[in-house]
Amino acid sequence: MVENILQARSAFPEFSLSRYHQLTIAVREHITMVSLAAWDGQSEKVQSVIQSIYGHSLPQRPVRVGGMEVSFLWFGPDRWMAVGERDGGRDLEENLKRHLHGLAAVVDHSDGRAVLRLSGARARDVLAKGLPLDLHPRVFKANDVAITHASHIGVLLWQVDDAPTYDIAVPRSYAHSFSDWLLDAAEVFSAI
Amino acid sequence: MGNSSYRSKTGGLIDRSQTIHFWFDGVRYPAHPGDTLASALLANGVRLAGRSFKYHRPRGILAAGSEEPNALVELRTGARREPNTKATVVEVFDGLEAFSQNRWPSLKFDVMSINSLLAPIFTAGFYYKTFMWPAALWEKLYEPAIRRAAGLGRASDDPDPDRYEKLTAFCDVLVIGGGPAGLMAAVTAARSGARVILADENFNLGGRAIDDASVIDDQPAAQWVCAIEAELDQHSDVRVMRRTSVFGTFDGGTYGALERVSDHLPSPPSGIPRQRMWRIVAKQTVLASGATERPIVFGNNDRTGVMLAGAVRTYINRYGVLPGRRAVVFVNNDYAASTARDLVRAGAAVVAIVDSRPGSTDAVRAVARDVGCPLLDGAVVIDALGSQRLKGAVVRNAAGSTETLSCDLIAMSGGWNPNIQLTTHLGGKPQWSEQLSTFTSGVLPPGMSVAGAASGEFSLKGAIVGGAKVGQVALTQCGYQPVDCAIPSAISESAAMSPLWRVDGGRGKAFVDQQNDVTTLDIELAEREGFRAVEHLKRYTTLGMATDQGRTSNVNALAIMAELTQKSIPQTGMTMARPPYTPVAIGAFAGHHRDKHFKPTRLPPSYAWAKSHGAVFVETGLWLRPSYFPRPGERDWLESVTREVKTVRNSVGICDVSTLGKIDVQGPDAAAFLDKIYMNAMASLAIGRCRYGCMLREDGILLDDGTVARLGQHHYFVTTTTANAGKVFQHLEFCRQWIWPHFDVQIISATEQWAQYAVAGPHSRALLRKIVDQPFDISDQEFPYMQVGEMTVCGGVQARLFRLSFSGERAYEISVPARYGEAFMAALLEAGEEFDACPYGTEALGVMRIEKGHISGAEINGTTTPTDVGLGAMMSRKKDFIGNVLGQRAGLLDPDRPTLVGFQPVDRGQRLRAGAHFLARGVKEIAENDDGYMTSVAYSPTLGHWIGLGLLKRGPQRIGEIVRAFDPLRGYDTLVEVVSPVFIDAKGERVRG
Amino acid sequence: MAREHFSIFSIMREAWRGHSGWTPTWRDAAPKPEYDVVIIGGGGHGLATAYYLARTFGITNVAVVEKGWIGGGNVGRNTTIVRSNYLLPGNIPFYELSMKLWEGLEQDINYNAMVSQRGVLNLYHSDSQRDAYVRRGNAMRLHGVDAELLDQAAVRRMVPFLNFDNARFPIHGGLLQRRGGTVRHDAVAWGYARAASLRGVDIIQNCEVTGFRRDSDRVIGVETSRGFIGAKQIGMAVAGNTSRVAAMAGLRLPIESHVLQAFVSESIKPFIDGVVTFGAGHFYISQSDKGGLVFGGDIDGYNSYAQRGNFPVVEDVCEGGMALMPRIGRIRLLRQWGGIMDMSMDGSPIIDRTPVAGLYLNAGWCYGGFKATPASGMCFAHLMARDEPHAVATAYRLNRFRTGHAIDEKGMGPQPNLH
Amino acid sequence: MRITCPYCGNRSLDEFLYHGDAEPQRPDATADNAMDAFVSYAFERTNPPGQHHELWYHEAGCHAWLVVTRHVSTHAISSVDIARDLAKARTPNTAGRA
Ligand SMILES: Cc1cc2nc3c(=O)[nH]c(=O)nc-3n(C[C@H](O)[C@H](O)[C@H](O)COP(=O)(O)OP(=O)(O)OC[C@H]3O[C@@H](n4cnc5c(N)ncnc54)[C@H](O)[C@@H]3O)c2cc1C
Ligand SMILES: NC(=O)c1ccc[n+]([C@@H]2O[C@H](COP(=O)([O-])OP(=O)(O)OC[C@H]3O[C@@H](n4cnc5c(N)ncnc54)[C@H](O)[C@@H]3O)[C@@H](O)[C@H]2O)c1
Ligand SMILES: Cc1cc2nc3c(=O)[nH]c(=O)nc-3n(C[C@H](O)[C@H](O)[C@H](O)COP(=O)(O)O)c2cc1C
Ligand SMILES: [Zn+2]
Repeated sequence: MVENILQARSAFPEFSLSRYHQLTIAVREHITMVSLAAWDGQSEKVQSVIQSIYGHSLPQRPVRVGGMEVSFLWFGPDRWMAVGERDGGRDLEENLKRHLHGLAAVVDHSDGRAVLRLSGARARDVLAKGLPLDLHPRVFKANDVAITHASHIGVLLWQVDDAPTYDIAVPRSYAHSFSDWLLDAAEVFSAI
Repeated sequence: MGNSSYRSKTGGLIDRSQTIHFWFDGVRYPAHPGDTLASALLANGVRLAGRSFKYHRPRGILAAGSEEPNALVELRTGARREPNTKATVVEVFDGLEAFSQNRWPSLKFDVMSINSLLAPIFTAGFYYKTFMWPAALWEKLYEPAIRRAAGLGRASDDPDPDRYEKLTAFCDVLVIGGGPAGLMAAVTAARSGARVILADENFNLGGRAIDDASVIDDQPAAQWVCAIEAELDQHSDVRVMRRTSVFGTFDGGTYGALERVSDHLPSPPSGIPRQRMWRIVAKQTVLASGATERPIVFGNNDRTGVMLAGAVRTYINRYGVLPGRRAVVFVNNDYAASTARDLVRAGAAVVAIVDSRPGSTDAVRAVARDVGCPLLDGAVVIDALGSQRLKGAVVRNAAGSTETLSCDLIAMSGGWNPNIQLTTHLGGKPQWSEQLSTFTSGVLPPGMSVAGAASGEFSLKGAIVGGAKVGQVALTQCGYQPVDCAIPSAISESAAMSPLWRVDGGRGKAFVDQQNDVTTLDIELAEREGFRAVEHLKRYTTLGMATDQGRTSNVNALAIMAELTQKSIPQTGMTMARPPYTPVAIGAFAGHHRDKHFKPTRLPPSYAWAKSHGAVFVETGLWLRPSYFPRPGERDWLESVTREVKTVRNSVGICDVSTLGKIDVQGPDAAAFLDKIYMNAMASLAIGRCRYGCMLREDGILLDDGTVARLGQHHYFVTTTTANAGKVFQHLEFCRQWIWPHFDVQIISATEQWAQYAVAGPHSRALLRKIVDQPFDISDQEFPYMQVGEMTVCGGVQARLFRLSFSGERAYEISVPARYGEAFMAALLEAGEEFDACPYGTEALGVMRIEKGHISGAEINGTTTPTDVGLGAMMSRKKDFIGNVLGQRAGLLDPDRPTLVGFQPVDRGQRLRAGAHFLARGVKEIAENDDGYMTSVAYSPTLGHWIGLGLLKRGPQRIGEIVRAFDPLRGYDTLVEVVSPVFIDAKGERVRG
Repeated sequence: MAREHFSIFSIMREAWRGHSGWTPTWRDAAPKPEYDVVIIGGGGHGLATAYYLARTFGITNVAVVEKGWIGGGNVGRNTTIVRSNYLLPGNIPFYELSMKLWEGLEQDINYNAMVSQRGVLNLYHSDSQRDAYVRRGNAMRLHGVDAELLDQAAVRRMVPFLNFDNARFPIHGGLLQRRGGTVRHDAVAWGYARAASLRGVDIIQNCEVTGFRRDSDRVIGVETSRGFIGAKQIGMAVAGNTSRVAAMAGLRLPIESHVLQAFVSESIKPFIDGVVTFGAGHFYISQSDKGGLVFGGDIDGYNSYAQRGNFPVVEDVCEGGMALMPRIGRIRLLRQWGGIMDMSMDGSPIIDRTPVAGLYLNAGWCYGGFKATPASGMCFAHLMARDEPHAVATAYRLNRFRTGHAIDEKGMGPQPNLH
Repeated sequence: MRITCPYCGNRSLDEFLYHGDAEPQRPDATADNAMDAFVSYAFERTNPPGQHHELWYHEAGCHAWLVVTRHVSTHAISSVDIARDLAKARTPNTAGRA
């Protein structure tokens, strides 16, 4: 790949990592996201393609499957979001496009969404200030996915582990407002 | 400093080890932590707390909780001033400042109390009958006078400085109320492992068990409560919320609750909100909200020193305060008679127990005997004496003779009303209970059950047993296994009662609604005038409409009305309760969403670049877009915009158009699908080509316009206007999922993915050639007008290039992944340096589209058809599409409809303004002659004068005619010439080549 | 029966004798077997119609039948705003007639409905919003209606405590109609009832219409919870219940029922003089003569016959309120309620005959029908008395959706929850 | 009010957008009475006070259109179906490709 001359800009230029008591908020800069939308009646074929390449069976309900490298989030009926951890990530999109040609719409979203990671015992307390979701550990567990909104901003959220750690993706143009709200909500934990 | 004079030596949950101070009307008083403002005032012998709404009667403290109608104060000062705050729920902190309200010049001496003398005139509804003559005086004289007298406290003059938070919580069982019933329900549910939220509006749990200093499990209630609280704290899935009022029941098991986080502090600590608004979603709810005591209505029953008996007990037992030294206890029930015991125990004298029931009861007799006071059975208090301070009670005994008992406190009780407001918010009607002579809950909201006094189970034992039982039902409903638990012991006290609503024969006014000064006479008047339905009674007299919502007055009032109309109480009915149960600060409902945070702000990819280059921004929907880029020396926006337009027309300019909605449409049926959506053909679009398209609503009106690019056989990429991006996406999903479910097509929003820039002007290609990587060829032959292609730029950045023109110049739109958007903007301008390229904003964009006669939001305004805006010919006749059939209705085809044309001032020096209406020359300026209106205007730098677009009746036939652009609102009347809406390059040659 | 002329003198006279001489404001009548006209619905519109039938057209053998208590519907639960600042020619003359009738109402009906013309100010926040208001203001002026355009400075002078300096959507100015204002809602129902009753109209409460009786194509009366009542002509003015009642006559209408909430705060010393509407949020506010802030916002947005709203709209409205007036943060909301509105497909009303002979329709008032009360009564009475539409109500035809003559002020199309 | 999206689960009202009555079906534009049918489709509503089948869009969630059966006088929801599934069952597959 040719080295390009354009500098990528973070969706969250203001901060990269904020540490609070029992809570950290970090920017997930290098995430690749590709949306898959199966065409009618092709859902099973899409499934088997993904199974054969990545070894994961695409979820039929709001959960995440896969590992650190590539995972697939349920993203609506017959829709998924492939999430890659590598920088650049064009190859994820290209791979999927190549393999799913004629089966699904594959659209790059890596730049459309800005991702934050919340981790620590206080994460649920902070999220309760905007997210109208029940994140109780008995109800929402590691690898569960939800599409909802917080503070008037659409979010895609998935739980990474039981720390708990959550990744939250918001539309890029809202990133600034979202972090405004989140940092405001978390402020109370800074002193403690 | 020692105890104040009305502070008892012992007792109460106050912290006597600390003395703090507060201010009331400028006077400094001592108090203890744990006091409310009301208890602290009483402890200091302050009885007069406020003035009533209409008559400005001196008022004291009637109650001890959130039902208080009288003791309303302004709390704090400056931006934190908080009017109409109930002294009975304010926790005292050191330095607290409170002021009486609705009085002038002082609380003790209030000029407006002459209203009291005018009371015979100020009856219910008096203003409906007067102030009508002469008509003109209403706004000038009468109403200003009424408004001067209106209102209680004063709002702060400044923005609320405090922070509010809004949260959502989920639970299995929500328990509302932390009295004995609620505590038992909560602990029972908690032991089974259920997720429990227990909310109590008070700062201490325990409810009336604390107020009454009851004994539970052979220990003082306070101790028992502590033990339960400690147990609840052990459960990780239990949240105990003190100072939290559950104020509303909403559909779907949703409850609104307000937590007063910092109101008991001088100001909220940093980062901490003043209050939290909770949306609680509960599977099951136990309402254990207790009951509110009913006053008895008698003459001058509003005197300071007339207090609810339960409140008297609360002040004694919770706060260690004596509300009076010589008390008359006036009751119609057994429970309240115990007040006499507490009074005596605390060191007061009980002058007499006056029991309205002939013969009274054993229970009351026992109390009288124990405290050693006379018991007057079959007797009533008919009048209270004294003006600003209670001096005595006039008692009429069973035989009908009266005597005056000297006293400084009348502790009265007319029985108890269960707090069932939250059961009725979803429409459930209260049921009258003959047995209890009060209303209990009727049909309950789904998932709710009621326990304790709220259910009409008034005994302590009953509350405990009922709470445990209801808790068990709730946890079982949620799928948990009940755990056996022992029921604490408690003594069952008697709740015997026989109704007494009002006492007649008093000389003074008898108040039913104390805050709104509604008397028995007002109710009688309402009855006489036909306002007999309870809701009419309420509206006519304002009874129950004050800040306490009639908690202490509604039942008495309707009982009196029932008596007057000789109907039963259930026939008379109960007024509707509404949220909130207790008033809630508006700021709390807003939370974070105020000031700049009212709505999120969307920033386009080049935002930071534009900001650092001096852009002036404009709100377009949620977006903040550069509207122009002023340069040093430019005098005003017009000069900057003019320069930007000229640069585009003569060289090249760059504009961030990323805010346009972008939708990826893919699938075997993508073409057929878009043919249904757009009024013009899209299936015939060749791969690699773009087309302008319009979509309609089903009623034939324009919905949106934009471009459609075909990237592959099964792959289209469409754009929408910025304003309609969300709406169009929703519309496409609707059509795909609901109207034509068999279309095999997927739509995916790509708005956020791409930073998209218009590169417009004669030098656009030359500029882009420096940006586009080898070997992509963007020559006119390879990349003609309306071409689209994928390529890389700047050494490998993926890009899409569209040869589209909104400006009418040779132009392109180019997109790169959003993260490169900012750098790409800089790269484009750097590449454009040799052409003197400039960035341009929405203003220049607007000018150029008007010069070209392109329609935009002002023309696609929800009432125009394609024909109206000159696009009728684009509509396909060969296919069905949304809007096709209804678009053929006669009214939409009427040739008289205003139709898009251009305008220029006859005197080219004149300015045009949008919103002006068109009139033919020489006709009268009346609506009949209204020929349409100007939709958009701009100063055209290209033509050197103002131009406009507008909708004019039969416009295209009137080209060349001179009409008036009439703008009386702003005082302009301009002669304009009707011209083609395309002002420059009518043939469209500049976009090609 | 009230015969007494209301005035300060009558009050003083009554005060003298302990107010013992007052009589019912309107007669609580029992149904007679037959009337010339039966109006269904004892709301503002039904009562006004009966009044004008009697006063203007001399038709007094009229009954108003109300299923509950009069004024218990939307007339008794609205935010009391009156104005005639409409945009479209189909609407302006009608609402202006209503304004004129308001202006003379109290003397006309001898009841003080507290018509209070303290102005209605619609704020704008962008050039395009301003242009839309200019177009509207000019349309009003062409119809002889008062309208003024205020710039930011003028708005600041008038309502200095709005959020001018830290707003998400800065205030650029406003469109002001000084003659707009508020009217005491309940008094409108009671005043019309009294005036109609004095002219012989029967006001029948607790009488629910449960069906229509027909003779071939024509309605000849209504079945009610209090028995059959015959009528030569029947007028429906049942607002939120329109579809329900019309269905009894076999009609399917361009109407949906939606809930709109309203809010009142605790009573505080007046500081908001007129009505302010916040163009960038869903919020409008005024302060009552008692001191309560009366405010509202958007409809809840789904079909409903339950007179109550849901939580998200409460939040939405209060967010708008705080964004506009940050000083109201510590003022407390006292009460929140809902009303069921007859939302039409273009947001404008219908006053017309129905396909059923003898049955007339007055509906489609959305959240704006309170201000229309007098004109609606006048025009509906005119339609029934003369069997032709009143000159200012000619556009309010039932078949306008078929002919393509929708009167769509907001340009939202047939999507009632967006009007 | 809360709606249980068959995909996303039980969610608050404010995640959804309302469209209205789900009974009217878009008529055949080529039929003889197309204009009448479209007028009725676009403008006339039964608007009953009881059970109502209505279209909601899970806007802040999965973007599915749903058909919710709700009692409009009590707001009680008795069922939530996926609009596309109902629509497919309702109409034979003629609209799509041959
Ligand atoms: C919250 C809210 C705020 C509003 N704010 C404003 C505003 O600021 N300005 C404005 O202009 N408009 C406003 N409106 C709209 C306005 O209130 C209504 O459009 C108007 O009141 C409707 O006319 P009405 O008074 O005749 O209706 P209603 O008062 O509703 O009268 C209809 C009557 O018909 C009765 N009825 C129904 N069915 C039957 C039956 N089968 N038999 C017998 N009787 C029956 C009902 O009980 C009711 O009393 C608002 C509405 C609401 C709900
Ligand atoms: N014997 C009688 O006649 C009689 C009559 C009335 C009360 N009582 C006594 O009342 C008690 C009944 O116990 P209980 O638990 O049913 O009631 P309670 O009054 O002891 O407790 C109710 C609690 O609910 C809280 N509350 C009320 N509404 C609320 C809301 N909306 N949000 C949050 N908190 C709210 C109150 O602050 C209070 O602490 C017993 O002690 C009983 O002896 C007896
Ligand atoms: C303009 C206006 C002012 C109101 N002011 C008050 C008020 O000061 N106190 C109050 O309790 N209710 C007030 N209300 C609300 C009524 O109590 C009542 O809630 C409303 O009329 C709807 O009736 P409902 O709640 O009985 O259904 C007001 C209503 C309106 C329309
Ligand atoms: Zn969903």
